[in-house]
Amino acid sequence: MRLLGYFNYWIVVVLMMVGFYTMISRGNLVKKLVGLSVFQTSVMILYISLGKIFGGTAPILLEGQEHVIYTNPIPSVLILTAIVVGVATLAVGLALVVRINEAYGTIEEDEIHQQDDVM
Amino acid sequence: MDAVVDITVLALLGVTAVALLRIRNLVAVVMLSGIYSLLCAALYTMLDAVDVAFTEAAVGAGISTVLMLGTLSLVKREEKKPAHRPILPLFVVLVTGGVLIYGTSEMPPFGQADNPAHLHVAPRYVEESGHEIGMPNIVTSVLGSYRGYDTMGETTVIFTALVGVLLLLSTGPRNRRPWSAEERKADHDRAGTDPHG
Amino acid sequence: MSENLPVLQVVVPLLLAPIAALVRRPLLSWLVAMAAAIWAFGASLGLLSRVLAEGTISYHLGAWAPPWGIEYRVDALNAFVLVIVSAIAAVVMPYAKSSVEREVASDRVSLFYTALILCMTGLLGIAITGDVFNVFVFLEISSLSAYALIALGPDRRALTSSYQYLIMGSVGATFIVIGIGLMYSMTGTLNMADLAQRLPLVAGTRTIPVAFAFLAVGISLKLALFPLHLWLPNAYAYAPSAVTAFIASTATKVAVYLLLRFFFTIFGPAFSFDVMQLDRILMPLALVAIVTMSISAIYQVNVKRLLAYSSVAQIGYMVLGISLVSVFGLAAGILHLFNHALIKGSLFMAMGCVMYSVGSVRLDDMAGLGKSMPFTMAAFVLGGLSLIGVPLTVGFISKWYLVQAALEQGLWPVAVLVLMGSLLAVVYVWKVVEVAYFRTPPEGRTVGEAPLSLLIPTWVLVLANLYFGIDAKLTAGVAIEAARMLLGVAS
Amino acid sequence: MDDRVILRVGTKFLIPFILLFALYVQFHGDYGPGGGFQAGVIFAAAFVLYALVYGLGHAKRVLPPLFAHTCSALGVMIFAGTGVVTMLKGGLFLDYNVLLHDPHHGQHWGIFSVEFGVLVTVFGVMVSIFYAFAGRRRDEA
Repeated sequence: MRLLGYFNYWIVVVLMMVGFYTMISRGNLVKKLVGLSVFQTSVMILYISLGKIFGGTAPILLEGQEHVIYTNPIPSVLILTAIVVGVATLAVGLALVVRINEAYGTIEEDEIHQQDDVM
Repeated sequence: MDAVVDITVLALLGVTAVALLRIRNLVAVVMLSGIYSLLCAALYTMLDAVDVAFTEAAVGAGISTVLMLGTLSLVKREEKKPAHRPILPLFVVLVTGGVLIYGTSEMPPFGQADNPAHLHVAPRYVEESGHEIGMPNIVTSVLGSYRGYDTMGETTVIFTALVGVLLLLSTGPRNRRPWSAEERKADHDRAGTDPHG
Repeated sequence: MSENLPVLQVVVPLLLAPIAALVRRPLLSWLVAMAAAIWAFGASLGLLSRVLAEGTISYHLGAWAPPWGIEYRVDALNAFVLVIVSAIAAVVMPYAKSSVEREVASDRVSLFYTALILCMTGLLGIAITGDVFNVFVFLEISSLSAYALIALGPDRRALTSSYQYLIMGSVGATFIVIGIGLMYSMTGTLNMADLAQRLPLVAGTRTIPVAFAFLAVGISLKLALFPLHLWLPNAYAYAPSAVTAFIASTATKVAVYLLLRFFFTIFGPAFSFDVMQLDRILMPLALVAIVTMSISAIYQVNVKRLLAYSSVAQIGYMVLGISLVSVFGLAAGILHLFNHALIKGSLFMAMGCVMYSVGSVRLDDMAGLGKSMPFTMAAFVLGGLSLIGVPLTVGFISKWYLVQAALEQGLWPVAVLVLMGSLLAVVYVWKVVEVAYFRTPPEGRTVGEAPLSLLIPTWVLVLANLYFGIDAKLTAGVAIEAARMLLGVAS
Repeated sequence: MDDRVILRVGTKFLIPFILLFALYVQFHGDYGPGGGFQAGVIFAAAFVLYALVYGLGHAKRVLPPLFAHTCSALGVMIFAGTGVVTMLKGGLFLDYNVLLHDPHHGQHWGIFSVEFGVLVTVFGVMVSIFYAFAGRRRDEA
């Protein structure tokens, strides 16, 4: 069980890094944003994993029952906020992509640089 | 049983993430990112974070996908083939990932009830929110009251996102060309119209 | 009501932002923005005087005692940062009116002010809070509004630089979130004061140093510490003038504040510098930044870009002061937060005047401006002298403290490099001065002086450069008090 | 458009249920998962569906962009305004206990009020952002 516990964290780290790599290695502006959202989502999995308690139940109080183990509510609360922040960033990023496409006719980073260098 | 499902979902997440990286058709990429969010929502449910699962499904799989598809309807849908193997990003990612794995290797093990995170602030919410707030859903109590100020910040963040999007997209396209003093002046003189209009 | 002053500092502008959007008239939105800036300035002065008189203020949001609820905690350091941010806002807002009319489409002006208020609100929120996750939330408010504001620049490159900033800024924010999560996993708390007490107990694990590293990288991205500064030059160069003036003087300053808060208050100097030896990384990076970025500045042909590179170098000075980990060094860093905000604020505002009248800030287009725009260029010259660090300006005060702090530890090569940075600053400021005063303008060009609505705010900052350069008692006093508090030295 | 009768009728049939579900999510947030944010997203989804099926023009007539913009600003003001009310009643910011005589009721109404603010903002923002993206034409590029 102990190994499984760490296995969970490691997979999450790998997921985070795939997202991060997509973000910094690709030149397509939409793909970068997809990478960012995978990166952020994976960080959220890490948080939620922190809150889990084996044998626990969702943090909704059950009436009349004592000695119930509830999963930690704090990571959930933080991640609810983080999800909203993530989609907010994504919306602004995509709006920028639309405008860049209108101004340059492309969303590939190298082609944009070429156009700016010519001038 | 839980462990099997957990590993399966994590494995599927891994496959999706790698597919996301490799596929160059952006519509497929966007769909995959929607699937990624749905898988995450499933994982959150298993980790007892039902509120988060609900939100992730609505936002990650719903809103984000709609926004990305909306963008793709305006731009080219095929990613260019990467010109060269990016060495630096690979290095950065390997170092970052290595450091993180090093860091998590002494983290409190997954799912144990006596982890420090479960012993300090959270117990108060679990034990007291029932009579301090009087609502069964602890997440709602914390979100609305104990950490209500964060939620106000969150509401402001989405409002800010709207302001940003409207600033960028509200009127017709402008500054197609690099801007120069003469052009700008000419624009400005033209019947006093706005230089960007 | 006065007990609520800490929260009103942030909430009043936060409430005025949607109002500025709702009124939908450029003039009314501007008035609302003015009200927000002036309120924030007044409130921050009130907080600073109260902190200096009564000591640290703690405000419990929702009346929940920390660490269960979110706490606002104001001490000498962040009260000073609040004053910096809101003072710059109070000078930039009146300046923005004419500048924005010229540079931003009229149907966007109303939302422009909304975003500017939100950006200020976010920065104030970061500075005042005592909760690490709350930092992240307000960081995103300020960042998202900054991305949008930068993208409004008249050149299309504003869009790409904003995108680049968004990507790097989001990586920085995500790194900060990872760091916060790791700290939370080991301590169970998010309150800064509580973290400071609990972290030493678990500092021996591998997790805490990793959390430390992620926070360090994340914050360095936000503060554009060399070599993570790549987003900054373009973002400053292509943003609308008023936006550059505001963001250049506040955003990186607040990031420096975060660095101080995390590594001194939360982790504690013993862990950050004895165990993690952060100073051994920060000092070389700061010195490299000072030298290489000053040299890069010399080669720029766009003056806003030149000043942006100079900003990266100046961030080097602040970080250098911090990396000395002494009362004098820290005080120099904190003092330079304030002083550099004045310096860059006045220089970028002078460039905004040039933009207004000439429509360009390229070096070639500035020939002969010394004659045709005498007040603007005089402001630039005085700001430039302050940037170099000539006596009787604030720049001198910062460098004086910094050199003293370096010599105090026997680090004379560091002192030499600081002075070399000043020499390089002479070169790039002279480049602009030479073109403006000694090159003849192209024939037939008529350029008028900028209107008073731009010149007065610019000169207010220029005069502040001189005033606080002559009488540094107030600023240096606060900076030394803050430095003592951070190091835990009794005053 | 005629070949999409099923879609159009189906949508008309679905939308009331979506709106109802959104209200359920909003009010049931105290007991189960859900709350203002999720409800706002679902509310917005109903209008997005309407716009997708009946066209943007129709949708904008039912729900003018200006109304959506106003909503998004009002929600923030409702949230922060709740805090201002608690301060006027002599408490600290967002201290719901002072709202009513009984702290329980105060907390209840306080949370209800801020969740309503969240709902209004999220609804307004999501619809407005959708309009902003959907209103952009490819040929403008």
